[in-house]
Amino acid sequence: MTRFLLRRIAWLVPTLWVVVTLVFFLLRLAPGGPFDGERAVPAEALRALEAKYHLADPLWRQYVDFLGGLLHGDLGPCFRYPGRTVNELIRMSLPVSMLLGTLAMTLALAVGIPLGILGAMRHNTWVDSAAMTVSMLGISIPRFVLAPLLVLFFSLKLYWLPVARWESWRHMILPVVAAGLPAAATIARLTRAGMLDVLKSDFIRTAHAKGLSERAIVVRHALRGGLLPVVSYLGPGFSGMLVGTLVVERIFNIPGMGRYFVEAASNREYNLVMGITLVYGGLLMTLNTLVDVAYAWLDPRVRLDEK
Amino acid sequence: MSVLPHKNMDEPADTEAPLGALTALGSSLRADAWRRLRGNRTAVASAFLLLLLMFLSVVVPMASRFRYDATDLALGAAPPSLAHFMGTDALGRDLLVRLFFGGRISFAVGLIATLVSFVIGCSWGATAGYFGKNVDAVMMRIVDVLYTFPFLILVIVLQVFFANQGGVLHRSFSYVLGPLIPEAREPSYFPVFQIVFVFAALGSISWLTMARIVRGQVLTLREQPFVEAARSLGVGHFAIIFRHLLPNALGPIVVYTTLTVPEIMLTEAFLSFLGLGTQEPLSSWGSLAAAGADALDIHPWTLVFPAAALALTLFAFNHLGDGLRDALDPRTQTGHS
Amino acid sequence: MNLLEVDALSVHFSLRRGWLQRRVGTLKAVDGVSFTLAAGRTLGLVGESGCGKSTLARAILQLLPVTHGSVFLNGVDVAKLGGKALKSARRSMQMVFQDPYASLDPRMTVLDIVAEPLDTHGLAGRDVARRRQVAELLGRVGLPADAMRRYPHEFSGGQRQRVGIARALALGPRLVVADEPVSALDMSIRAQIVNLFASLQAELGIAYLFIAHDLAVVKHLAHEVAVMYLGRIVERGPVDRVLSAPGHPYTQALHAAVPDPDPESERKRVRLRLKGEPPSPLDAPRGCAFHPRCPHAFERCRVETPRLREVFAGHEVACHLDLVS
Amino acid sequence: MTLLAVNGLETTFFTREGEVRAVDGASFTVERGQVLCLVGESGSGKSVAALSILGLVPNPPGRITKGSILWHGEEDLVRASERRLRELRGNRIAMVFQDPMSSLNPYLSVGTQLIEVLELHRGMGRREAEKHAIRALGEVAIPAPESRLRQHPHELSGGMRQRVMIAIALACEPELLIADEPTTALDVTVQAQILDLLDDLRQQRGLGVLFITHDLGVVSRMAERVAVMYAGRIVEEGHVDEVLVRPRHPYAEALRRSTLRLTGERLPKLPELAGLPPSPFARSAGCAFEPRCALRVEACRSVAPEERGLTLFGRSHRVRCHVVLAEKEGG
Repeated sequence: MTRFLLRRIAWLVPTLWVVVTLVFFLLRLAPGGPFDGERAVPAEALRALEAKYHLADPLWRQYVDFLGGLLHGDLGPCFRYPGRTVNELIRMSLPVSMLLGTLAMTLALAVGIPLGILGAMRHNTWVDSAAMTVSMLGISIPRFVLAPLLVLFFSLKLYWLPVARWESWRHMILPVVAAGLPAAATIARLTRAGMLDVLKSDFIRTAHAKGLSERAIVVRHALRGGLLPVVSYLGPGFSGMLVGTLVVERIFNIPGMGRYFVEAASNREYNLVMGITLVYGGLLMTLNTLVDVAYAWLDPRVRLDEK
Repeated sequence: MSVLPHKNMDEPADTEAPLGALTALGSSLRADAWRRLRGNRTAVASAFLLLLLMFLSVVVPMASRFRYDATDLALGAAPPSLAHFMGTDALGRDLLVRLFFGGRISFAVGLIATLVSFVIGCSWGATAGYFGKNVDAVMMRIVDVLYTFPFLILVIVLQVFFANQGGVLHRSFSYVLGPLIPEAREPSYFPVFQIVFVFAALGSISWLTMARIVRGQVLTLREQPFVEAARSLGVGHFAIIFRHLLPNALGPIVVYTTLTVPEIMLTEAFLSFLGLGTQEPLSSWGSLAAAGADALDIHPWTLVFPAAALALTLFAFNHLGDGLRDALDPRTQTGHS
Repeated sequence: MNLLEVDALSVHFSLRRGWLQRRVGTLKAVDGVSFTLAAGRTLGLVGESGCGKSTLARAILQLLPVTHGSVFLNGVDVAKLGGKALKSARRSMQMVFQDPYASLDPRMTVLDIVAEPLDTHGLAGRDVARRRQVAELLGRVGLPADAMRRYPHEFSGGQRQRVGIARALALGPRLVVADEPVSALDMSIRAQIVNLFASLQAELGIAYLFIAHDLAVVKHLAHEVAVMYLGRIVERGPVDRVLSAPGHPYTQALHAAVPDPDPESERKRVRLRLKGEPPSPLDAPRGCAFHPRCPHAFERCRVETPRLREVFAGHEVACHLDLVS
Repeated sequence: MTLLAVNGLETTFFTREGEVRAVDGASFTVERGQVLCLVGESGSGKSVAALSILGLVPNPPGRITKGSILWHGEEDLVRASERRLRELRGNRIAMVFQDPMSSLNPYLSVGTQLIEVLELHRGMGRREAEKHAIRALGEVAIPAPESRLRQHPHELSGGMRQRVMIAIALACEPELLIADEPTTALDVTVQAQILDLLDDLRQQRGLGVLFITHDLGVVSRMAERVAVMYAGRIVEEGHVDEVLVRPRHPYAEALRRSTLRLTGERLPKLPELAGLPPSPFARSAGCAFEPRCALRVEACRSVAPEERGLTLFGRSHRVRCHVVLAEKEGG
């Protein structure tokens, strides 16, 4: 286990390096620069800006500088927000996004897993069809449609909850629901499929022959194996959640990282893009490692030290 | 009601059906799956709905007296009426035509990206799985790295850098399509090129899961005795992959392909929402719904129709995929009581 | 000249572990096995699961790489062949598999399954001729010609095994390696398949290497028996002799383990029970591999690996006990 | 004392292809301390009959459609509530299945799977159950039982897994054990060990055993009585010395003759049981064995033979055949 984690950490660095390098060069190969869009920037000032941010240096020089900064944990300055560093921006926005994402994923698991179990236990009954139709709808309605509908209903018609912003727990409800429900739908379907698969196995028949109640069989014998598909989903599901929070952050005007993501990329905020890429890649890889650990914990046949 | 395995009825080993009684049992696995699929009413309805929507997407923009990009600023946003069945948008454009024109792009985008992901994913996964060992390790490590790649950045970079107007790719696109579609050479056709290109590119990075699925299938099938039997007969690698492995892996591949289409369509909608997908004056279900979402409280119909079309399509594709999965799983119970 | 001569054949697998796939050990699945098989004869190869009998079969047919030793088929060492030469050598050696369900491609019709060897070696006729070839092969194994239009899942286990045998016969092999071809079948079907093997041998003069995990199956078909334990042959001889006077304690135990359907004689039988379970080749015991389970083991067994020695005309046993009876 | 009396059991599967009567009016009894072997080919309905006893037939598509299963001569398990059946399962009536790999839960340790029945049926606390579990593993001759508790099924060999299955089944000291081909997936040497173990345990505990197998050798090793099943019906039932030595039913006779034996003459051609088992979808009105029977007469095709009881050497014996019975009555 320790060896497995060490090995994974050892992998993290080169993988992130590859991703970061690719993004670095892709960004700089794209035509245009960070200050292109600005009207009325005199050539003189532009040159001064470029000199200030070392954008006129040869590419390899910029790359080396960037890697050097990275080693010190310094991602450099922002171009559009003078006086702010990328580090600061991430430090401010990341916790908000993480909170939103975590709450949404928690909601998704809390709703999706019971719904999926219910569907599997009442397989081929109206309960099953109803649960699955609801979750199919959840998958089929994009978040940017769901979120305005929620706002329209709960804020503008019923006046129960605030329309936007991220201040008190009441502000969090609608964004978390909008980000979490589609994921809940996916999780419900995965849980149901996984449970149905396990419930067909021979050892479930053994459990019945032992005299266990339906409930004990589901909880003690089927759930572990039935949840494996959900666990494998959590890795890629998390990146899906990032995209989801991005949409939700825009609609609800939440000061999270997602808000900067598109902006930074289309404005060629080189440093910010690199920072977000690093954070995103690092998070994803960490999460994938955790998923592997959870998988091995659930399924004793999986050994982490052997690939 | 019990949740026991339905073992006794499903395993052919237990029924030992003799030759004489076989006519009642259907003739092949494929025919069996086909029969099961047809028995699934939701899946059949989904398939019909999709065909209908595709048909309308082709026909409506041709038959309508409005053009998708014809504005009527005097009219502005009007609710559904006899003249405009689905109403008009803020620029007075007929929503019905824009909707079905958008259907063309949404379906095209979904199918193109899925096709690309299908081709790359199958060959990548089958190669890695069949040759195994170091080949497999290296190829799957690449997949792992790509999984951490922020695809949004890639899409933006592709749009800005590679899909620029008058660039090499755009010119070759117009050159190839020119003889077929005269408008392809016009500058107004550029957004079409852009969206097609972006989604071909998106397909080329969304094959990762397909590769994993195919590899997993091939890894299991490779160990099956019938593959060993083929080797003992002297059958070559190429024939083993194409005659034995891929046909047997077809079930999961087909299911996953069916489920990729709605996923890509959803991604297109998401990109449109961010302003990175389909560009005006073209429309897609995603871009229409995104525009409608902004005006939800004042012109609800501009959201309702495109969102319904999008949701219905995704719903149908997902149902069809599920139906295929059930039909192809030989363990699906056939009982009723 | 013998049809098949296996000389000091070994199949070793490297055990690799960890990220760098370091080699941590060697698994000796087959360890220095030698025997001969004359044309038209049957050698029964018996042993528990994991003893290496299936690996041996696959190594002979060049489905697994041979580590050491030679496999002479008609005087040609097939272990040294590759490419086209190996492919054409495959025409004279074919295999019948244990699992009649998994060894037929579920998506192919019986016609395509049985014709596949013909197609692969360019021996299939066109359309009608190909059908006629397949119909004839199906007839040989007792299946009606209209079976060719059907898919494997429509058949019972015994019928599928007949299809598998028809496929193996298609190229007119001189040697057929049958890997537990009746183990997965119902008891009442086994006799049919054993009879089919016997009659095919009588008609076509095929030699069989017939693998089984118990002695009862082998008894009816084999001329000679070889008993394998942990990668080595521990006893070999004419079938009547080995069954009536098994020399190795392991063979005696195998013999005692098969219950007799006649209750009276079953009650009278000596119950020789082995302690423990078949050991894993991963940690093979030193000395005689059988000593931890052997009721007669003594000091020498723990240190010295016994070699095969002749105890009777053509009957060899690898055991330190004084076996001359 | 009769533990279990199955009378005219009929279990039907309702499938899209039609109704399949997997068990078609089977009757048999299991006495305390006695082994009854149920023999038959794949698809003869023997496993379904066993599952029916514990109410474990998957529903849908299967259901018991007729007959009774009397437990201790009075309580009909066909009519018993699910709750009552759960009380009996694993407690008074235990079951062991064919494939120990798939029948044990791969996700749970051996200890958990063993302790759970003790907690459920014996109301034991964790500690006590653990102690009991160690003893139960020791009784099925598993070496170092303490350390096995923490192991998972995939870490054990096939024989060990089946021993664990048996330990679980016997943990609550049931009166009846149903063993469904418990040794078919094992090596012959391991099979011999497991059969010895079951035999010892039966003798020590006075256990009634319903043993399902397709191997007549195993029958002769284990059984006192044997019931031969064909196409869902018991065609012959009696003491092993009769059924295996002098079978009355042509099917039982053919089965016996076609079984490969290690002892006895080596024949140039083995006697075969020709033909194929009947389709589960097209059961004939007459005797199901008629198409394969060498002794068939006109009546066999149209009239299903009644079951007739005989007494042979003071032991009851039943046969379901027109020909044999006619012969007996005539002579």
